[in-house]
Amino acid sequence: MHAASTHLAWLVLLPPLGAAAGITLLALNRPAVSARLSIGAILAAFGVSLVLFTQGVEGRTAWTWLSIDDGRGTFVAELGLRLDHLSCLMLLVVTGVGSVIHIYSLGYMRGDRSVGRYFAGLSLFSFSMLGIVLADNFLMLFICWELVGVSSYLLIGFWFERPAAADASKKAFLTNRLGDFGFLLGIILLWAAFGTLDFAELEQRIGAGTTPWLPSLVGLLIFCGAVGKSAQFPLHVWLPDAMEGPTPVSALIHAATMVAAGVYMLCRVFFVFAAPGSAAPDVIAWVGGGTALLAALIAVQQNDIKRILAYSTLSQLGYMVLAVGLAGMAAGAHPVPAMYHLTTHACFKALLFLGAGSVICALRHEQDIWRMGGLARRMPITFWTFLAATLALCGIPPFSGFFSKDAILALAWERQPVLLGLAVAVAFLTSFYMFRLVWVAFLGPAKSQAPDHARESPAVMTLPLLVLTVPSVVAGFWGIDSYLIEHFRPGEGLSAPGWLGQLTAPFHHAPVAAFSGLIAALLGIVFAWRLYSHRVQDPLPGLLDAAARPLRDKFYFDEFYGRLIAWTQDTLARGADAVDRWVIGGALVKGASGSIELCGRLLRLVQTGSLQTYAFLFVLGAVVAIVLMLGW
Amino acid sequence: MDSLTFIIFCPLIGAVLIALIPRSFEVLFRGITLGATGLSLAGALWIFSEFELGTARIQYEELVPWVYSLGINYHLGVDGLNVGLLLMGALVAFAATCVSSEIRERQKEFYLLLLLMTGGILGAFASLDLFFFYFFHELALVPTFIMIGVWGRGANRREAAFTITLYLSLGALIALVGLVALYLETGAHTFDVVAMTRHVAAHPVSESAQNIIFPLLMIGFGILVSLWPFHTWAPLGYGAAPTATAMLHAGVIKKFGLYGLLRIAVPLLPEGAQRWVGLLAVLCLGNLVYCGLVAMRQKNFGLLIANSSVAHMGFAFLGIASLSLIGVTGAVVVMIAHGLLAALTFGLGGYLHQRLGTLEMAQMGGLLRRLPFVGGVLIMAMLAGCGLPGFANFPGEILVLFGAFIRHPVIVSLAAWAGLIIGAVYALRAVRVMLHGELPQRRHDTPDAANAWRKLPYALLLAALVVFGCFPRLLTDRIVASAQQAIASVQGSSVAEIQHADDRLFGGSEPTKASIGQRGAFYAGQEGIAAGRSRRQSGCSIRLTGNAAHE
Amino acid sequence: MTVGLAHYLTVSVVLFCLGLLGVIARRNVVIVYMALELMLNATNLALVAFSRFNHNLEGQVMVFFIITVAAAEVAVGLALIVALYRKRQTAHVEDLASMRL
Amino acid sequence: MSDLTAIGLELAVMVTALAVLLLDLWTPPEQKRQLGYVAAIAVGVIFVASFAVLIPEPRMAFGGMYRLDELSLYFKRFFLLTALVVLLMSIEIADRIEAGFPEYCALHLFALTGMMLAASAYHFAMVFVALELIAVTFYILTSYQRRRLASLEAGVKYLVLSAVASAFLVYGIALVFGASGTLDFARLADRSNTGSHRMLELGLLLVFLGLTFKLASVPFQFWAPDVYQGAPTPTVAFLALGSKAAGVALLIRVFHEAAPAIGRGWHGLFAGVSAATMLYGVLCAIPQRNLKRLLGYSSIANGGLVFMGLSTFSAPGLSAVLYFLAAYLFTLGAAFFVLCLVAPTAEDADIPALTGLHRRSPLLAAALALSMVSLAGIPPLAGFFGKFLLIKAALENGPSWPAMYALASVALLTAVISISYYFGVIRAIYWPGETEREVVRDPEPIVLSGLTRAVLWFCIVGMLWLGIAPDKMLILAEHAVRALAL
Repeated sequence: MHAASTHLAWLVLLPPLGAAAGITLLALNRPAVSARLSIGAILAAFGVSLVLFTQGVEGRTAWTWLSIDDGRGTFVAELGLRLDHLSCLMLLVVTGVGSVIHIYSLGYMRGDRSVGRYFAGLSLFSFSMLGIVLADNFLMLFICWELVGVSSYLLIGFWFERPAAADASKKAFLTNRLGDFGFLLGIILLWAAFGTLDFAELEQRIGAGTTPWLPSLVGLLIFCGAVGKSAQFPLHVWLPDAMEGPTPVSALIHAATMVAAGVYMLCRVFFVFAAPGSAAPDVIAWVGGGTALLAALIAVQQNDIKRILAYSTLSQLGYMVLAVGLAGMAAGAHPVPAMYHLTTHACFKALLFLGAGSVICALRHEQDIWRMGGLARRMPITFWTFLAATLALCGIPPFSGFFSKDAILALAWERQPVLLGLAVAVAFLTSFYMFRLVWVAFLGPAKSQAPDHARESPAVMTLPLLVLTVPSVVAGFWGIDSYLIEHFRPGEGLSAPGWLGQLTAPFHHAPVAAFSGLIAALLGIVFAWRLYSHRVQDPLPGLLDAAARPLRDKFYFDEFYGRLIAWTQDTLARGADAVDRWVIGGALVKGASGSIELCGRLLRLVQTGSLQTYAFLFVLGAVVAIVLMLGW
Repeated sequence: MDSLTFIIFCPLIGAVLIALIPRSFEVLFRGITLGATGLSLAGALWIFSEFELGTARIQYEELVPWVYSLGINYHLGVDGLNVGLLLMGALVAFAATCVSSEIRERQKEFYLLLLLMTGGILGAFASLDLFFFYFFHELALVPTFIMIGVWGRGANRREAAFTITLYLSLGALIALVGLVALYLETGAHTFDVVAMTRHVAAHPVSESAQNIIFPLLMIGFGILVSLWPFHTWAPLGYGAAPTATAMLHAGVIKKFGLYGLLRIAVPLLPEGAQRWVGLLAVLCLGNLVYCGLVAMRQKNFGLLIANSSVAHMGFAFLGIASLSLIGVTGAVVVMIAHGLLAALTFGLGGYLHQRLGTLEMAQMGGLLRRLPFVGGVLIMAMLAGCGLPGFANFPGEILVLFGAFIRHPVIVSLAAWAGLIIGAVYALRAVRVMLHGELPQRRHDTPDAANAWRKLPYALLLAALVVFGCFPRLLTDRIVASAQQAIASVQGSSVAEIQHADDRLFGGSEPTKASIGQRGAFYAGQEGIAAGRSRRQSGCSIRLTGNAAHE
Repeated sequence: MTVGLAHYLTVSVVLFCLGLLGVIARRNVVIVYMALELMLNATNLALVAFSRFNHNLEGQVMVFFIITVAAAEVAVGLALIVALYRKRQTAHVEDLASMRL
Repeated sequence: MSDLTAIGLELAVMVTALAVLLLDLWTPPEQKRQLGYVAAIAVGVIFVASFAVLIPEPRMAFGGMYRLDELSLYFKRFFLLTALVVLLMSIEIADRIEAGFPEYCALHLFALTGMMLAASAYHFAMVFVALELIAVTFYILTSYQRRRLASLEAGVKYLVLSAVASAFLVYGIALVFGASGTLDFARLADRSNTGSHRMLELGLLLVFLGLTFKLASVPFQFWAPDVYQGAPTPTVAFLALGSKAAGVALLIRVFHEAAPAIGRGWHGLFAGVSAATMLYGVLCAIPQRNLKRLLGYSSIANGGLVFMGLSTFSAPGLSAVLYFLAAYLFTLGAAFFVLCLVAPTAEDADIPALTGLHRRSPLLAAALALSMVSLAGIPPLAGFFGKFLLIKAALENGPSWPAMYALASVALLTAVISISYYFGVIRAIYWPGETEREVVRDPEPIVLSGLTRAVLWFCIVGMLWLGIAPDKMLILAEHAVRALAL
């Protein structure tokens, strides 16, 4: 549309990078400066994103980062920015939620001695996340993919002196790397097969048809990246631990944006999975559904407020991945439900985390919900915003979550009824554990001394809560889905019925899905009310008996992986080390040098010092020479 | 004096100066060394920036006949392959001088040897004559030995010094035999690489000779680069070496073997290369995976980074083994990036050793609180080491992986595993154990790098890593044309092989075949141009058409 | 039976080997010297015989050189023995093995 | 008269020797040392004068017994320069030479004459006389410190074994004479080319075996460490350089000129001897802790290298040998000079005793270290280029005779192993001591005279020159080899 204004996209990307670099180089020890730089940068990015969004700018702009033409298909790595509906929407989400959280951090991190480092990390994250959003080719995507990974690493380990935080950051990074391994292989394979990494060109070439096994393999490998980043089973273990980071970080990175990057990426490169005959979508759908269920089950028995939210995030990410998989199962479909849910989820999950942060701050870093209670009166703003977000998460109309979740359920109904059942079960569990949290922490009686001194957080923290409440509640009426459909199917998504029409549309469109989801959610609330409204201790372990333990212990995944790593990688490493020490370094190298020295020591015994020995040996040598040379 | 001679002789003249100045003027030694390496660095920077892009021509050429009867010339020059290496070498040398303020005794000898090493390795990179190439490299051998013995650390430094010296001499001598055999086999009666290359283009070395000389060079140079299983000298030696020596050796001198493979072995022995790179690729896994695993088990930070530096060499080998333009370019980038990175990590290791008196990781913890600068740089170095974008290693490793995939898909997969996961495991473990966690009581007074002068070497190296990482075209634009020339002779025969590999990978479906067919046609065109040049290559194009007929 | 070249040579070889045996086996340095002289004289015998049978005087000239050199050798050798005897009161070969390995 | 001009250089040396002996009579004891300078200056002058000798084409003298050509001139210059260094070395230890220092110098000059004659010998009688002149003077020289038992023991061993070798040689000569009827090289070359004769071959083999003694190579290498340990250091240097080079010169003469056909047929023998010698020298040297003995083994190993060059029977091989000898001159010159100064007796030459040398005298330390590096064959020093040429020559011969590849790999292997003990010396010089004994030793500085410094610098510069700018010397060596008409 506006060719020149596509360059504006750089203005989204560069301020956070500048802020990160500037803080690192100049303002690491100046909290106020660093905060201003960082917040200014994200606000600037938000402003530009808003302009891009409202102007409807589309197109691409690129800067060649690396380019080698070896005759075998040029290897071009461009930092290419692509502006379209998908990226513009995501830009808004990232910069919008990001801005709010940046400002919130100002209050939350007040008084910490490393604020500069914090904001540097946050800005670096913003930059790389925006890079993922804008990327128009796989290599740039991968670069930013790695960079969000590392900023997540730095921020989880922000309080590096706490062993738990340090371990969690390491775990997060390594687990992500496992996914990235597959991702990178997928990218290389794509390049080797099609000679390009550009999304648009790849879409064309894949569309032209390939060998049958290639899309499945590539699709699965690419999906590995999403499994890592979006914490899907079996690489989901890092996300709950990542809650060791500061709460705003959890809100921004581990709830709203970065973990959603996996889903965004799947939508962005949907053409890879949409190739006919690919087996990838089934796997994706089942992995997503499985993760959703698994995480929801675990969340039921968690007691740490942030961990509950973390498992909830996992579960919702599972939903989105499920949606992508479902979309890919039939030809010509589009992953709009996944993106839709991503958008609304970003708002209400960020809100939930910020609310949790507010509680944690008020309780002086108490995170156990069984030591809270009665907070609704003491922290009204926090409570009401939290409740709104919870309702959105549970999918109660007319909150935003209802619409996006319903879109997924409808899709499941269309494609794979078994998965619909699974999704509905997750919806039930979701509202159950969320209202368990609400009742135990906010409504029920105080369970310790901690809540007695709780006071509402300052405005710098509550204002962001209020700001985020707006989209959490009403985003369902903004026509996000039709805006997105416009991306995948230009010209199809323009019809926008009125408010009421939008509210009832799900029930017309796929009544079974809509009603079952709604009923499940309500049932969950009722169950939670019955079980938890007045308890000071969790009754569930008593009720479920032995079944509750695996839930509480997260199905023993950490233990299992610990063993697995100990058995495989550590054994390998120990073996390699032993071989290095004893076989190569010892037997071969030392053996060679030792045996040579031994030869020397033996040989020089000939030097007896007696001249007659020498003469004799000489004569012997002479005789040998004569016999050898003349054959006598 | 011409610019390259200037770069090489600055350190050597500095060394002579130091030798002549009496011991009592202790202040001067460091100053002279800083000045000499600084001048070299300035010269290298100048050449790097003035370097004309897009051509494989030798620039800044200097040629002085040296030994007529053997055809040895004092022949210097830069092209894309070595211009970056030269800059990297000068930079590392300067940084190594900066960190050497830890040396308190026998400064005269120390700086003299340091300058000797520097001059030698810069000379080796700038030389275009086999003899001088080898000659300059060997200048570093004795200084390394003495430095480890006198200023080294650890109880086993004696064993380390002898092991490294013997191992490196073995490698160098095997390579020397290869080089002499090459000289004799080409029949060009010259050691001048440029003249030899020209001669070989017209009269290729017989295939049987290539098949013998290439492995000689591969093993010989491989030992110098710590190719698995000839790598054990490296951790041992670097663990015991003083900081500056380890920086120069692991960073710069080690790249000599790789450079030799690229400059000499591959272009002059294309058929030998074709035949042997398979083995090279397998061995490089030994570096990447095996040494990575070994690094995971290390409890001493010095040994950890030493093993990791060995492991990283695998990428460079893999790039060379790809025999593709992308892979070879990547290998050169990896060489430069790893040089900077190794120097940085060894420099930081030296700093920690100086401050803490030990590098046992169990005795550290939480140091980031006390050492925000050094710790921060160390974290970045470790992240750079596991291939994080933004640092120069990333573009190099990516290029290598992409470039090598068609020829060695399985090996690339394993290499990616090693680079992404094993590398991250030990790097992050080191950060976790040393910098994160609680600070032990007795470490409460550990000082950070106090002033700008102390920070300079680390900042310089890190900045170079970041600049090349963010703007890799600074390197690749210089490298590509020369890399193309280096593998031009191989590519003729490799077209058919790649075609074959392509079919193996994607064979079957029509469209893919069609696209490859197009590429094949492209090659055929290239082939046509080159066909007249030599019989060997036309033989290849026959193979190519045969392949097509088979399909 | 006429005495031919072969006979001379046989004697010469036998002498040479005897000398060699003496050098290797005898313990007294003086006797070792005598054995050495024996070897040289074996050579002289051979040379003279060859000269005779080749009708060429060159060999005989050579013999004179050898005799002279042998004399010089023995002179030096005996002086050495004297010095050694003064120092160690022994002239036995087996006592001359302080430097070894 | 023309015969006398042909041997002008030898005559000059001889006259100098006699003059020194005569002057000794009128020199007061405290000034006897000065006669050393006289001898050294004279040798220096003769060395310079030797460059004035121009030989457009080879000249024969004394009825064909003596041949003056570029090859012999190269060797003569080598011997003269060696003698110069050795004489200067002797002056350093003049006060340790108990019996007659001027005679000591004069004896060296006689030996020098013998070597110079050997380089020109073109007749077996000349070979024998020259060799015996060398040998007999060395009997005296090795045992010159007659108050030291070690010196006497070395003398006796050297005498007996050398005499055995001479006996073999001379018996070989007799057989050659018997088989060919001549002792003249030129005539022998004519006759031996006509066909192989078993007795001739046996004779030449015995000559060969006799000469292996001079080169301290298998099977006659055993004497070297013992004699090197016991003899006065300058004498050892002369043995290691001069006497060995004389053997090389004769091997070249006999097997490349007198009987080239047989010699060429025996390249297997040369190669075998070469490999065995290198391995023996290197392996035995590994555990060695005494520097003089170490140099003995090292000299054996280097003899093996020389044999490798000889076994190529090619011009590049021989010029490599000549170059190697020149490199060896500067290298060993420096090493033995330092030894003279730091280790008055053999017992002091223990390698651990060198600890702290770099503090006692940096120049001595540097000279010794550089010579070890050069011996180890590492650039930028002379030894490297020498080895490089030898290995190149061997590989060059590979295509026609693949065993040369094996020989080259043995050379390679031994070169690597040898680094371990050469660097052991460097370690002792520069590294801080490890054991108590080594640390405590008080670093009393060694004061060097100006002349000493000059000689050391001369050797260092020589090593560097031959290592860095080998062109000139290589041209000389190639020129010398061209006289052989290979």
